[in-house]
Amino acid sequence: MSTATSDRVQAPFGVRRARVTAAESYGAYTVLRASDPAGPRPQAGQFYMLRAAERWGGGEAERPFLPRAFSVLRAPAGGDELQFLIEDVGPGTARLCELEAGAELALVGPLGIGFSAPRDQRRPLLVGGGVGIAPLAIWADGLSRAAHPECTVLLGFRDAAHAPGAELIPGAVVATDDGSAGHHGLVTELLAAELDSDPHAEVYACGPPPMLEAVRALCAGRDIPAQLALESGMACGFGACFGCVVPTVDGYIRICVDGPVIAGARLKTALTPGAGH
Amino acid sequence: MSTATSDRVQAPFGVRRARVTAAESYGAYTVLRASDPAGPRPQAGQFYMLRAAERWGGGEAERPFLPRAFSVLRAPAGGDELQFLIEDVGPGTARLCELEAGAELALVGPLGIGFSAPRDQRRPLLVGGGVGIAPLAIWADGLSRAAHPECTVLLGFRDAAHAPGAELIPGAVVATDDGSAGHHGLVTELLAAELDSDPHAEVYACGPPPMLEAVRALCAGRDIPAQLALESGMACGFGACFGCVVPTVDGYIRICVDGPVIAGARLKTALTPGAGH
Amino acid sequence: MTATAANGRPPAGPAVDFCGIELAHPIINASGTFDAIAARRAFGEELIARFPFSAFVSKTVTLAPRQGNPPPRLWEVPAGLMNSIGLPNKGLEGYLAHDLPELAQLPVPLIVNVMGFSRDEVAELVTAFASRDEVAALELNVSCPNVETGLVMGADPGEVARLMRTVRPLTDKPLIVKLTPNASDVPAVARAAAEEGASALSLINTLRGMALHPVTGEPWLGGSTGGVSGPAVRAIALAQVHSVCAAVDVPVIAMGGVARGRDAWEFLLAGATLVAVGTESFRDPAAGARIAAEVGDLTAKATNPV
Amino acid sequence: MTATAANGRPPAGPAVDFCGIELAHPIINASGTFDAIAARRAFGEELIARFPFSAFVSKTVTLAPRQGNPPPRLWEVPAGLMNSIGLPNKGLEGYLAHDLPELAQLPVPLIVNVMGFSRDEVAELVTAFASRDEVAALELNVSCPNVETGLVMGADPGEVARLMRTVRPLTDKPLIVKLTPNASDVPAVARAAAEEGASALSLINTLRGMALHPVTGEPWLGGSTGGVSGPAVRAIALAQVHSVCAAVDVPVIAMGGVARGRDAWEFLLAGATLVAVGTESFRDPAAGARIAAEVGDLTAKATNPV
Ligand SMILES: Cc1cc2nc3c(=O)[nH]c(=O)nc-3n(C[C@H](O)[C@H](O)[C@H](O)COP(=O)(O)OP(=O)(O)OC[C@H]3O[C@@H](n4cnc5c(N)ncnc54)[C@H](O)[C@@H]3O)c2cc1C
Ligand SMILES: Cc1cc2nc3c(=O)[nH]c(=O)nc-3n(C[C@H](O)[C@H](O)[C@H](O)COP(=O)(O)OP(=O)(O)OC[C@H]3O[C@@H](n4cnc5c(N)ncnc54)[C@H](O)[C@@H]3O)c2cc1C
Ligand SMILES: Cc1cc2nc3c(=O)[nH]c(=O)nc-3n(C[C@H](O)[C@H](O)[C@H](O)COP(=O)(O)O)c2cc1C
Ligand SMILES: Cc1cc2nc3c(=O)[nH]c(=O)nc-3n(C[C@H](O)[C@H](O)[C@H](O)COP(=O)(O)O)c2cc1C
Ligand code: FES
Ligand code: FES
Repeated sequence: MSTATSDRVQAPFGVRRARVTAAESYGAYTVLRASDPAGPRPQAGQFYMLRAAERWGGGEAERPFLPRAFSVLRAPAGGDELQFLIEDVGPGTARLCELEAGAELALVGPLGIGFSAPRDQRRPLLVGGGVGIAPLAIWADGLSRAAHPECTVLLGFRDAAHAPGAELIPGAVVATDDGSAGHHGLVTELLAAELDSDPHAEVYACGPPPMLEAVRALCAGRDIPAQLALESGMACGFGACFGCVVPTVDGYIRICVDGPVIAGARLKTALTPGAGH
Repeated sequence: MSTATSDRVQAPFGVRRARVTAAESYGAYTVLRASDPAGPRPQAGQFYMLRAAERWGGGEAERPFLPRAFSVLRAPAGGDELQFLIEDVGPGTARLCELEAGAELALVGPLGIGFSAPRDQRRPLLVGGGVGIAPLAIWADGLSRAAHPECTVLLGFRDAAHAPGAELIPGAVVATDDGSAGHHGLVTELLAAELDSDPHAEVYACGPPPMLEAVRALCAGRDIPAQLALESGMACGFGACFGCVVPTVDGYIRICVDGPVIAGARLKTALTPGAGH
Repeated sequence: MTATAANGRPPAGPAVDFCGIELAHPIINASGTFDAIAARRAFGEELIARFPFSAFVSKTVTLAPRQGNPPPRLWEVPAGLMNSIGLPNKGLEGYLAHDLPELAQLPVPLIVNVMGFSRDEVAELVTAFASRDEVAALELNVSCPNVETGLVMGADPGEVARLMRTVRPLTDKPLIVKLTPNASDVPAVARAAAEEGASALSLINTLRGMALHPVTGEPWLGGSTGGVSGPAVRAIALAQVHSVCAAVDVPVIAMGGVARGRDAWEFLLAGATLVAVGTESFRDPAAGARIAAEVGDLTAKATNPV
Repeated sequence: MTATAANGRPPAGPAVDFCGIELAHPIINASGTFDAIAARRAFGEELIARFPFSAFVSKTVTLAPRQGNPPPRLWEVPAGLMNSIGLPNKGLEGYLAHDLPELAQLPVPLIVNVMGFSRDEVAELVTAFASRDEVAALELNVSCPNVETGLVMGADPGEVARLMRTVRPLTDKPLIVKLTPNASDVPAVARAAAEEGASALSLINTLRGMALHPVTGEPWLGGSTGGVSGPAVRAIALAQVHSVCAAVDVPVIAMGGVARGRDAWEFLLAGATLVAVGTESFRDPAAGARIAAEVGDLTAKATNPV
């Protein structure tokens, strides 16, 4: 096997425990903070497979059973803290959202390939939808550290109940579908305007499939490089099950090992059946 | 169907919620108190099928799934409180033992046929082993209310870690297998002595199969009536599954509907494979 | 009437016609998972007033009385149950003398489940019930070896066809053939039964399983092997129900792990006419009524509740 | 060596002889549930240093390359998983060119799992690997329909016998026949394979299942139906392994829902020589090492851990 220098921060082999240090609410979202002394610092766009160390199961329809994938929201340098942003959409996220400080996570990670720096001085444009803002928070931190002056962050939410998620990325411009907070409309409208004003940009996006597809199409039409963080149901997160595939111009790829960040140019569409919710 | 007056306190049809009001430790045992406003007052020897209303599952080996049977420890008249004595022996009892005040039980009951009063002025002799002391507590209360002067209670425990269970029945005589508390030896030795001193007794017993079998044999040998509260694995608790049978002189009976209290005379042995632990 | 009584709300969905029998809703019990006589002892008249099923299916009746298997008879599996009950029953005579009169008092139609160890035995059982007005329909449990051929009747299309040719002429009552899931080609067995006059099919019965004693390592169940049921088998049941509904035109009674209205709804979407609840009744004796109400709401909305 | 490396403790139990291949412990992976090449990208050299299995079984290789089924490919069931992956693979040529050289570097013997849609295809695959020293043994995945006969090879003793007569003469390497659980009489298929020279048998493959889309009610899986695995099927697997071990004298590789040393131990008690871990590796990539260590302790004590 090639032992070429790796294209990712690799995960310790096997599942390990991480203690929850805090659980905070941001509108409809929960931020879980956990201490992961045994793990490395992840890259922006990488994810972890998480489950509660206790009582992972016995929820709705006798689930969950498998671990669930979550982008790292933040992982402050120097420390051992991992932060995750979680939206309760089913039995797995419901269980994670009920964890309190002191509870333990069983996790594997960091996994997958994250975001890469903008090419030829392009300005980074970050576009997030709903819980998809998570990987943009840590990426925005990294960009500002790398001193990218005008890093613009555009975030779209369903309504005012979800908009508080924007507090996680200071300076972000907000749009809501119902106009209850920020711009009344789709975040992709804000993106179009930004690209009109200055097209020398590289777009970083994560969110629901319809939003990602709109971003992909928008950028494809203008030949603007877009790095899309995709989602899909996952069983393993490390390439073992072949379950998380999305179609690309060169066939199906497993987004857990060849993604989750994919160049928009490699996709015919970001609308994958069964991806997200 | 016969609508003859019933031989038991009947249960409301279906599963209902009961809120845990307190969880207390007695050595290795946990006493759960719950408020059951929708249920009737049970009889001594009856039992309930219990499960945690939330997260019943996801424990060791992806269990529990089915509800678990528990004798009522006490059900103070006039109120709506039910008390249960629980020993953690596996995933179901482990889950119940971690419940705290405010959590909810999903329960069905009271179920089964309980103890009946001593015949022709016999003195009641209560013999309990381990967690099997539970149905004897409520029965002792009832007997003293019914003014049976010399109601003797003999309790056997593994060791001093379990002996605190005896505090639940004031005035009980204790024996431990390892002599770390009370009489050093088997509770059935105390029973034999009692029967020698005054055989005009009716014996009420609940405990591990070997103890129950010793009690049965002892009483059978001396023609002393014994009411034995049996255990067995159960799936339903109301006669639906035919899973909880024990062999009697007239064939298998379902102890959830024809018991759990059985006349010793009906049994060839109290040692049923798979019963208890 | 049942559904109303069952939950003090309008009947769960429109009445259902099953082989000419009108039922208040599509939820019945799975054979051997609800003893209405014992339940009446435990719950009293409230059971009758709130009877959870739109028809009652009795536990398998055999020609001769059976004690059933020695204990232990139960083993809990992840998200399910494994049993080796061994079909204890009073036998045909005992059933007719003691159980039938009591079950005839239930507020819903009665379906009697029978099993024979040879075609002649099944024929004798069918004949005995053919003349009983208390009995609305018969369910044939064919998940057992034919003592003459050694073949599990329900696993072999030829066996099932021969059985139906023998018993179909013996009664005008609806004959429901209950299929075993432990077969290579369940739709083929279903087709054979339907072609030879089965009025309906029911599936799935339990899947063959085994457990070992935690201490001794010997088989835990008195019957050595047992049958797995509950949510653990639901996806397997749905695949079999789906393929059987596609293979035959007769009505299908679907079962296997139904615990929520959502589960029953999926079986109806797959083409079933009725859905039977088994193991879930052990967790909630009134599960049938709850599920019937939930299915009623789903039918009304025809949208996904989750 | 593996077991030591795998968990920094003495090898889990004594070395095991499997068809003349010496393995450090009895725990291997189930085909298609661990991609050592992808895992090395995710975990780096620590994967090699702590390799969890005593032999590595590769995902099914077919003659022609396959894209696999359209997504979604996964559905979570109670205590288990249902998949319709559809055997994506680079095809024989791609496997020989790209995967085999990398897998040959693993610290454990390599078992290649192959599937053909006709006897000739299987023969071609077996012949291609017969001459490869990197390959210790071949596993034949017969859970697919023979395009000529339409019969699922693994469900029909005759089909399996004919297949073995065709391929057995083509190699001296151990041939492991992987049985499907979706059959009426699994021991009969096992006997047919053993009589025609199968060196070993492995079971169970996944059980056929189905799920519907929560919103649309259409089949959820891109492949329409899928295969159920995980603890939900363990009791079913144990019954089949037990009956197959009783029916044949060749070694058996048992799998199906193994998540704890206790589970593997039960399969060994039932007569298996090796135990394969599949779905549990998705919950813990190093599950194989944990289970091997637990089995080692159980073998040492030969008592029940619970
Ligand atoms: C790389 C990656 C990063 C992610 N990052 C985040 C994040 O930062 N924050 C966050 O909140 N989420 C994130 N997700 C999504 C998250 O993993 C899912 O929301 C989670 O798995 C849902 O699990 P659940 O049990 O709560 O809900 P589920 O019940 O699994 O429902 C989730 C969706 O799966 C489908 N579904 C329903 N039932 C089943 C079933 N039985 N089997 C399979 N699918 C079913 C439906 O489409 C449903 O909408 C990420 C996903 C990926 C792949
Ligand atoms: C009428 C009655 C009254 C009872 N009263 C009380 C009481 O007052 N207090 C109390 O603490 N207990 C009481 N019990 C016993 C109690 O019901 C059991 O301890 C409980 O069901 C154990 O469940 P578990 O999941 O904790 O343990 P389990 O894992 O179920 O283990 C319990 C025993 O079941 C067997 N077993 C192990 N695995 C399985 C499996 N997968 N499936 C089936 N069996 C298995 C073993 O023999 C084990 O020792 C009573 C039982 C009955 C029938
Ligand atoms: C304890 C138990 C006893 C059963 N007895 C019978 C029976 O006597 N006759 C029969 O045809 N099926 C019997 N079954 C099978 C059920 O009718 C049903 O087919 C199976 O349990 C699947 O449904 P479920 O998952 O909802 O339980 C029994 C099932 C259980 C769990
Ligand atoms: C995602 C997934 C992919 C699988 N792919 C294959 C395969 O390519 N070839 C094969 O023979 N079995 C395959 N299987 C079946 C497994 O090898 C194994 O027989 C089955 O999963 C039961 O074991 P388990 O319960 O431990 O997972 C696959 C199973 C899963 C869950
Ligand atoms: S989640 Fe298993 S391969 Fe990607
Ligand atoms: S526990 Fe089901 S019949 Fe007794």
